[in-house]
Amino acid sequence: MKRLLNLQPSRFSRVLLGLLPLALILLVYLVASDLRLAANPDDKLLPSLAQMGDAISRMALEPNRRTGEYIFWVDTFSSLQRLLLGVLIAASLGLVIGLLTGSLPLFGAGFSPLLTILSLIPPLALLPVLFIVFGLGELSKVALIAIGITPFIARDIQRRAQEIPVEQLIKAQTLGANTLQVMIRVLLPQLMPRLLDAVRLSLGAGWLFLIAAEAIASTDGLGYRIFLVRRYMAMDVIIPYVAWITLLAFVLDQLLAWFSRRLYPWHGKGGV
Amino acid sequence: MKRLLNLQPSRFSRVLLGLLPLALILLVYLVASDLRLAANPDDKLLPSLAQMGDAISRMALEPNRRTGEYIFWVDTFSSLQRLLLGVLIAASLGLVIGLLTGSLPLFGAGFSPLLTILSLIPPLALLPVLFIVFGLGELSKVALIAIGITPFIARDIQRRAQEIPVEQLIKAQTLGANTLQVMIRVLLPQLMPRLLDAVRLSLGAGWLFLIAAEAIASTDGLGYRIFLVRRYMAMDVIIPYVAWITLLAFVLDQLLAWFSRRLYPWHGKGGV
Amino acid sequence: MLEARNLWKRYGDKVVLERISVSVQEGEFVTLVGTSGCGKSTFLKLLLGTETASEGQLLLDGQPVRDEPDSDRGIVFQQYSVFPHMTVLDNVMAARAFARRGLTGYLFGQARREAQGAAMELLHKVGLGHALKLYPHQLSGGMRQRLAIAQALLAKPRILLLDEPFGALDPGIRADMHQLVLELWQSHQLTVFMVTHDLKEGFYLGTRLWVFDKLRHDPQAPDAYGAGITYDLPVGKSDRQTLQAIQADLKEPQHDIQN
Amino acid sequence: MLEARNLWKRYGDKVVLERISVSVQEGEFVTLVGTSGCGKSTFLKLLLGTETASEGQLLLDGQPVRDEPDSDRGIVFQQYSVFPHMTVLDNVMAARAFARRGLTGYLFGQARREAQGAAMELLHKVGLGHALKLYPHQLSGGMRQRLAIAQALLAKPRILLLDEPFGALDPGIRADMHQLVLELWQSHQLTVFMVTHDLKEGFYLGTRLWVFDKLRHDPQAPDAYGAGITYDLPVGKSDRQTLQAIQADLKEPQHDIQN
Amino acid sequence: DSQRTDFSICWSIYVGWMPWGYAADQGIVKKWADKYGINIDVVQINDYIESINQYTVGQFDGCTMTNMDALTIPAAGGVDSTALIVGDFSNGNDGVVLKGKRNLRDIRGQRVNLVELSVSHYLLARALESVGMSERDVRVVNTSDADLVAVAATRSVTAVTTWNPLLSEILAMPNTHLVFDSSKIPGEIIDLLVVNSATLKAHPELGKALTGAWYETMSRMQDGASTASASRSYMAEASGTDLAGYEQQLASTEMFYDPAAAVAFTRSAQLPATMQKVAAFSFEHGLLGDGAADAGFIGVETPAGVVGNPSNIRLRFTADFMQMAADGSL
Ligand SMILES: Nc1ncnc2c1ncn2[C@@H]1O[C@H](COP(=O)(O)OP(=O)(O)OP(=O)(O)O)[C@@H](O)[C@H]1O
Ligand SMILES: Nc1ncnc2c1ncn2[C@@H]1O[C@H](COP(=O)(O)OP(=O)(O)OP(=O)(O)O)[C@@H](O)[C@H]1O
Ligand SMILES: [Mg+2]
Ligand SMILES: [Mg+2]
Repeated sequence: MKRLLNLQPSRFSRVLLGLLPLALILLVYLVASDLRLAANPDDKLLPSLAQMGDAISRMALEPNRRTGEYIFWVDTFSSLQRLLLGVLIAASLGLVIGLLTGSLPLFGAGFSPLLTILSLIPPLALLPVLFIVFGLGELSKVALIAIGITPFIARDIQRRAQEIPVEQLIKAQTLGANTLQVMIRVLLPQLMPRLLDAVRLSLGAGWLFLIAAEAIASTDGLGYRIFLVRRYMAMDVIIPYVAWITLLAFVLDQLLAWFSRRLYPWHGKGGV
Repeated sequence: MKRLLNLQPSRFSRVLLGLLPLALILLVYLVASDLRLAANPDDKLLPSLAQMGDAISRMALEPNRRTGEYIFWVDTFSSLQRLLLGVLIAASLGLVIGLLTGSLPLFGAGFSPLLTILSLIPPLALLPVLFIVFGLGELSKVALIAIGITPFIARDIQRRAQEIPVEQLIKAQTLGANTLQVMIRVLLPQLMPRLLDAVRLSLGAGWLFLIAAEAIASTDGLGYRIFLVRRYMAMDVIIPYVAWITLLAFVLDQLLAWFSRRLYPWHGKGGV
Repeated sequence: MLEARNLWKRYGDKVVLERISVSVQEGEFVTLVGTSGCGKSTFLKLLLGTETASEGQLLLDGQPVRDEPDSDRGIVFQQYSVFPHMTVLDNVMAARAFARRGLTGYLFGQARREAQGAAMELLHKVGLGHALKLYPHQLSGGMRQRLAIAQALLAKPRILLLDEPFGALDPGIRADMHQLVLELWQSHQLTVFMVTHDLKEGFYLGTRLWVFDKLRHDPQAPDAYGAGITYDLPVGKSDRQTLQAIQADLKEPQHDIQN
Repeated sequence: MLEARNLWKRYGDKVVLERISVSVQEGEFVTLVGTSGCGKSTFLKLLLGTETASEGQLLLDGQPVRDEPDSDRGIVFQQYSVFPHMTVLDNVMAARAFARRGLTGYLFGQARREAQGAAMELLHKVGLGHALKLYPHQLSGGMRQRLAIAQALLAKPRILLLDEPFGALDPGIRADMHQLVLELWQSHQLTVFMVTHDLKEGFYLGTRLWVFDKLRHDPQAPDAYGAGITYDLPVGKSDRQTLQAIQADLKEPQHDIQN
Repeated sequence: DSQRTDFSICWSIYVGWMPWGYAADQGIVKKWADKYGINIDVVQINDYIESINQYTVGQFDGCTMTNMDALTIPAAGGVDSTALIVGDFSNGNDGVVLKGKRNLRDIRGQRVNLVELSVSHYLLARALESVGMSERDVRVVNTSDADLVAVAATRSVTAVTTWNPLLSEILAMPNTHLVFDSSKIPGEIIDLLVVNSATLKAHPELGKALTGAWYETMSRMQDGASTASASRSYMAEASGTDLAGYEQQLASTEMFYDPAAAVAFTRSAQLPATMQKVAAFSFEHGLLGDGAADAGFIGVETPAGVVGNPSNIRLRFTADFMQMAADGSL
C-alpha cells in the first residue's frame, strides 16, 4: 500500500470522488426538505425539487401575467448586461491604471497609496454618494460594480507589470523603443492574460456587488428578484436563482480561462 | 532628459507624490461640501469636517445617555471581535481544507469540484438559510464572514500547496517521512505565510460580510451603526465611520504583512 | 545488488527509455551522461520509485524496487533539495526526526538533543559548522548542495542518487564538492548514481560511466525510439580516444585551447 | 572608442568595482571572466547606462555614455532577452518597429512588408528560418539565444553586450553559438563585451580577456574593497602557463583527465 | 410540549415597536415573565423582513409586523399566527411624496421608488385608487429601505412612497410634497405583535406576560406620566434619532396607549373590511402563494367575523389578552 501522499486516483475514480460530496449534499437537502414539508406542507424554507421546478418553469417558460415577459430570462439578461458592463469598465480602468502605475515609477509613487486606500474602502457603505454622482439608473449599478472591483484589478495589474523582467524593458530600449512603445508592445500584451486572470478572480465580488446594486433600485435582474421574493420567503425561487447564478459564474469563469489559453498560448509557460 | 520609463522619483518626492492625490481628493470634497452647505445649510450629503468631528467626538468621547457606553469604541470593539473571529475560523478551516486537498490527491479529487462551486455561490443571497442554521446571535455574524471567505482561502492554500516543489516531498520521503510527517513538517510551515497572504487578500470581503451581517441582526458594531443612521442619511456619522473602517483595514493589513516578514523570514526568497 | 532487466519507459506514445539491461554492484559510483532530454532523470526516477517502468523489471537485491521513495534511496536534486523554511541545523535534524516513526515529525527532549549533536557533527564535517542558524536562501548554491547531501546522508541510504547536483555551481566550488562526494562515498560505502552534463566530471568521479543515447533514430517520428545505454565504461581504463569519440557523439565543443 | 577613467561603483557601503581605467578600440572582442558576484554584470550595466558610476567616467567617443539604454548598445542576457508573447518573426520585426520613431511600435503596410523581409533573411542566417511562427517557450535554449542575438543585431548596435549568453546551454549547442557569434562579430564589425563563467570560452572567443578580481582583500570587511581588472590579456599571445595561473586564482578544478 | 418555559420574540426598529426594546432593557419583560414563571428572550433584528422570515421558519415564537405582512409571510407560509397585541395603526406615518408637484394626480406616468410588496406598495395602490388610477398608471421601482433616503435625494427620483422616519427625512428635502398619507386610510396599516397560534394556545401565560409588559410600557410612555420623557428619549436614541424626531414620528402614529381602545379597534367591523382589501391586494400581487385560487384562499379570523376561507384560517385577531389588560386582570 502506497502512502496516502502518493496515491493517485484513476481518471474514473477522480470523477466519482468529485461527484460524491455533491451527491451527499443533495441527499441531505432532500431529506431535510422532506422532513420539514411533512411537518408543514406549506413550509417555505426548504422547498422540494418539484416545487422549485414548478416555480422556475413558471418564470422561465410562461409569460408573466402582468408584463407579458418571461421573467427569468429578462432577469438573467439584465443582470448579465450590468455585470459584464461593470466588469468591462473595471477591467479597462484597472488595466490602464495598473499599466501606468506599474511601469512608470513616477505614476506609481503618485497613485499607489491612493489605490491601496481605495481598495480598502467598503464601497457599499458609500452608496448615497454614488447615487448623487451617478444617478439611479443603470449607470449607478454598473458604477457600483466597477468601483467595487477596479482597485483590486488595478493593484493586481500593477504588481504584474512590475513582475515583468526588467531585462525585457531594457532590451526593448536597446532596440530603440521609447516609453510609449515599450508600454504598448512589451507590457500591454503581456498584461492581457493577467488581466483575464484578475477578472476571473474578481468575478465573485462582481456578482456580490451586482446583487447589492439590484437591491437598491431596480425593476428586474437576478438580485432584484431574490430580494423581492425574499419578502414572502419564496425559497422555491431563491434557491434555483442562486444555483443559476452559481452556474453562470462558473461558465463565465471557464469561458475566460478558455479565452486566455486560446488567445495567449505563451502565457504561463515560464520565463524565457 | 531620461525616458519616463526610467525616471525614478527620489525618496522625498515619492512621499510628496503619494500625498498629492489624497490632498486633491480632500480639497475637492471640501469645496463640494462648502458649495452644498452654502446652498442649503441643512444638506446632509456632504457634511463639513467640523460637523463630522462633532458627530464623532460625541460618539467617541461622551458616554451615551441611554446606555452609558462610548458608542464608537463599543462598535469598534464588537466589529473587530466578530471580524477577527470570523477570519480566524475561515483561516483555520481554509488551511486544513487547502492542505488536505492540495497535498493528498484523493482528497483533492473529492473536494475540488465542491470547493469551486462553493466559492462561486454568493453567500449574501443565502442569508435567510444562514440565519436559520446559525441563529441570530454572534454566531451567525461570525459564520457569515467565515462562510464568505473560507472557500477563497481554501482554494488559495490548495493551489499553494500544489506549488510546493514535489522534490521537497520526495526528499522528505527519502528521509523516511510518512504522509502525516510530510504534511506537518514540510507543507504546513511553508503554507503559513501563504495563509497570511490569503487572509490579507480576503480581509476586504471579510469587512463586506461583516457590514452586511451587522445590518441584518445586531445591536452594535460599525456596520450596525452605519445601517442605523443611514435611514436619516447622517453622512456626518457615516463618512467618519467608513474612514475609520478603512483605517482599521489598513492597519490590519500592514500588521499581517509585518507578522509574515517577522515570522517567516525565508518566505518569498525564491526557490532553493 | 541492483539489476535492470529489459527496462522500457514510455509516456503515452513517447518512448523515453528502451531495452535497458544492466546490473550494478554494491559500492559502485555510476555517472550518467547524455544529451538533454534523453531520459537520465527518468532513469533516476525509476530507481527512486516515483515512476514505474512500462515494461521490464528493476530489482534491488532480487526484489522489485519499492514503488515510492523510502529511506533506502537518498536523493539530491539540482534544486529544491532542502527545506527552505528550516535553518541549516533544522534541515538536518528533520532528517533524524523523519527517521523515527513519530506522528508529527518533531523531536523532543532527549531525542532532540541527540539529533542536534549528530546533526552538528555532520554539518561540521561538510563545512557548514558556521552556518547552523542560517536559512537556505542565505546560503550560496554550493553551501545549499552541501546541506542537501548532508541531509541525505543522515538517513543512511544504501543508494544515493544525484541529479546534476553541481550543474548550477561555480567551477571552483564544484571542485570542492567533488572532493566531498568522493570522501562521503568512500566513508559511507554508498552506491552512487550521479547524472551530470559535464562529461569530464563523469570521467573524474565515477568508477563506471554510462552514456545514454538513442540506439535507433527515425527522423520522421522522433518519439518512436527511446534511449538506451550506449557506452558502459569502467572508468580509469578508458583513454583519450574514447573520450573524443564520446565527445563527437555528444557534440561537445572540439576546440580545446592549444597547449 | 570606449574609455573608463578611474571608475568606481558602490551600492551603499559595498564597493563592487574600484579604480577601473581601461580603453577599448572599435572592433575588439572583450571577454570578461571572474568569480561570481565580483561585478562583471555591474560593469556591463554601467556600459549599458542602467547603472551610473559612483565615481570616475565612462566615455564613448570622448562623451560620457548615455545614462539609459539606447540602440547604440545591444544586449543579450542569459534569460529574458526575447519577448515571450511574440512569435520568432514578430520578435525580430519588433526590433525594426522600435527603430522607427512611431507612437505604438507597430508597423503597417509597406514598412511592415520590408521589415518582414529583413527579419526573415536574418532569421534564416541564424538558422531559425524554420521556426518563424513559434513562440519562445517552444524553442530550445539555444534557439532562444540565437533569436535574442538576431534581434539585437537588427538594431545595428555599435557595441554588443553579452551577459553569460550561453551559460544555460548544452556543450554541443554552445559550440554552434560560438561560431555564430564570431561570424556576426566579423561581418557586422561590432565591438563585443561578453561575460562568461567558462574561462576556456573566454580564451577561445575573445581578442582580449579581462579577469575581474579583488585587488585588495580585508577578511574583516569583505565589502570594503571592490574588484578591478587583474588581468588584461590580448588573447592568442597568452600561453598555457597564464591559463593555469588564472585557473589557480579562480580555483577552477585542476583535475584534467590524463591524456 | 407543555413543559416549555423559554420563549423568544423578535422585533425590529420602527416607531411603534421601539417600546419592545425599552421594555426588554428596563426589565419590564423580565418582570412579567417572572410573574408567569417563564423566560422571554426579546431579540432585536435590524432587517424587518429577516425578522419575519425567522419567525415564519420557527426560530421565534412571536414577532412584530404589519397586518399585511402577517398575512403574506407567515400565514401564506402555512404558519397559523395570532395577532396578540394591536399596538397602533399608521395615521400619517406612511406617505406618498412627489417632487415639484403638489397633486397626487400628477403621479401619472412617473417612476415611484418604494419597497415593493410592502405596506408602502399597498398605500400607493390605495392612493391611486382614491383618484381613479391603478398601478398601471405608474412604474414601481423596488428600492431597499436602507437606501431610500439617499435615493430620494437624487435628481432622477421624482416620486417616493415610504414610512417614517424615512418619510420625514425626505420631506425635509427642498421641493418635496406629501400628496397622500395613511391618515387618509386610517386603520388600514396596523402594527402588530404576532405569535404562533399553537404556542399561544398551549402557553397562554406567554400571551399574558407579553401583554402585561406591553401595557406597562405604554403607561410609562403616556403623556402626563413622569416617565414619559425619559422612556421616549430612550426609544429615540435606540432608533438613531433624538426626542424631537421621535415625537414627530409618534405624532403620525395612532398608538393604543389604552388597551380598551385597542380592544375596541380589534372588535370593530372595520378590521375584517380592511383585511379584505389587504387580501385582495396581496392576491393580485401573487403574495398568497401559487396555491391561492382567489383572494379568499387564506382565512382571517377577527372578532367581528371571518374573512376568506373559514376552513383555512391562518391569521387570527384576538382581543382576549388586551381585554385582560383593560380589565386589570393580568
Ligand atoms: N511526466 C512526463 N510526461 C511526458 N513526458 C515526460 C514526462 N517526464 C519526462 N518526459 C519526457 O521524457 C524525456 C526524458 O526526460 P528526462 O527529464 O528524463 O531527461 P534528462 O535526460 O534528465 O534531460 P536533462 O538533461 O534536460 O535533465 C523528455 O523528452 C521529457 O519531455
Ligand atoms: N542593486 C544592487 N544593490 C546592491 N547590491 C548589488 C546590486 N546589484 C548588484 N549588487 C551586488 O554587486 C555585486 C556584483 O554583482 P554582479 O551581478 O555584477 O556580479 P557578477 O560578477 O555578474 O556575478 P555573476 O557571475 O553571479 O553574475 C554582488 O555582490 C551583488 O550582490
Ligand atoms: Mg534531468
Ligand atoms: Mg552576472
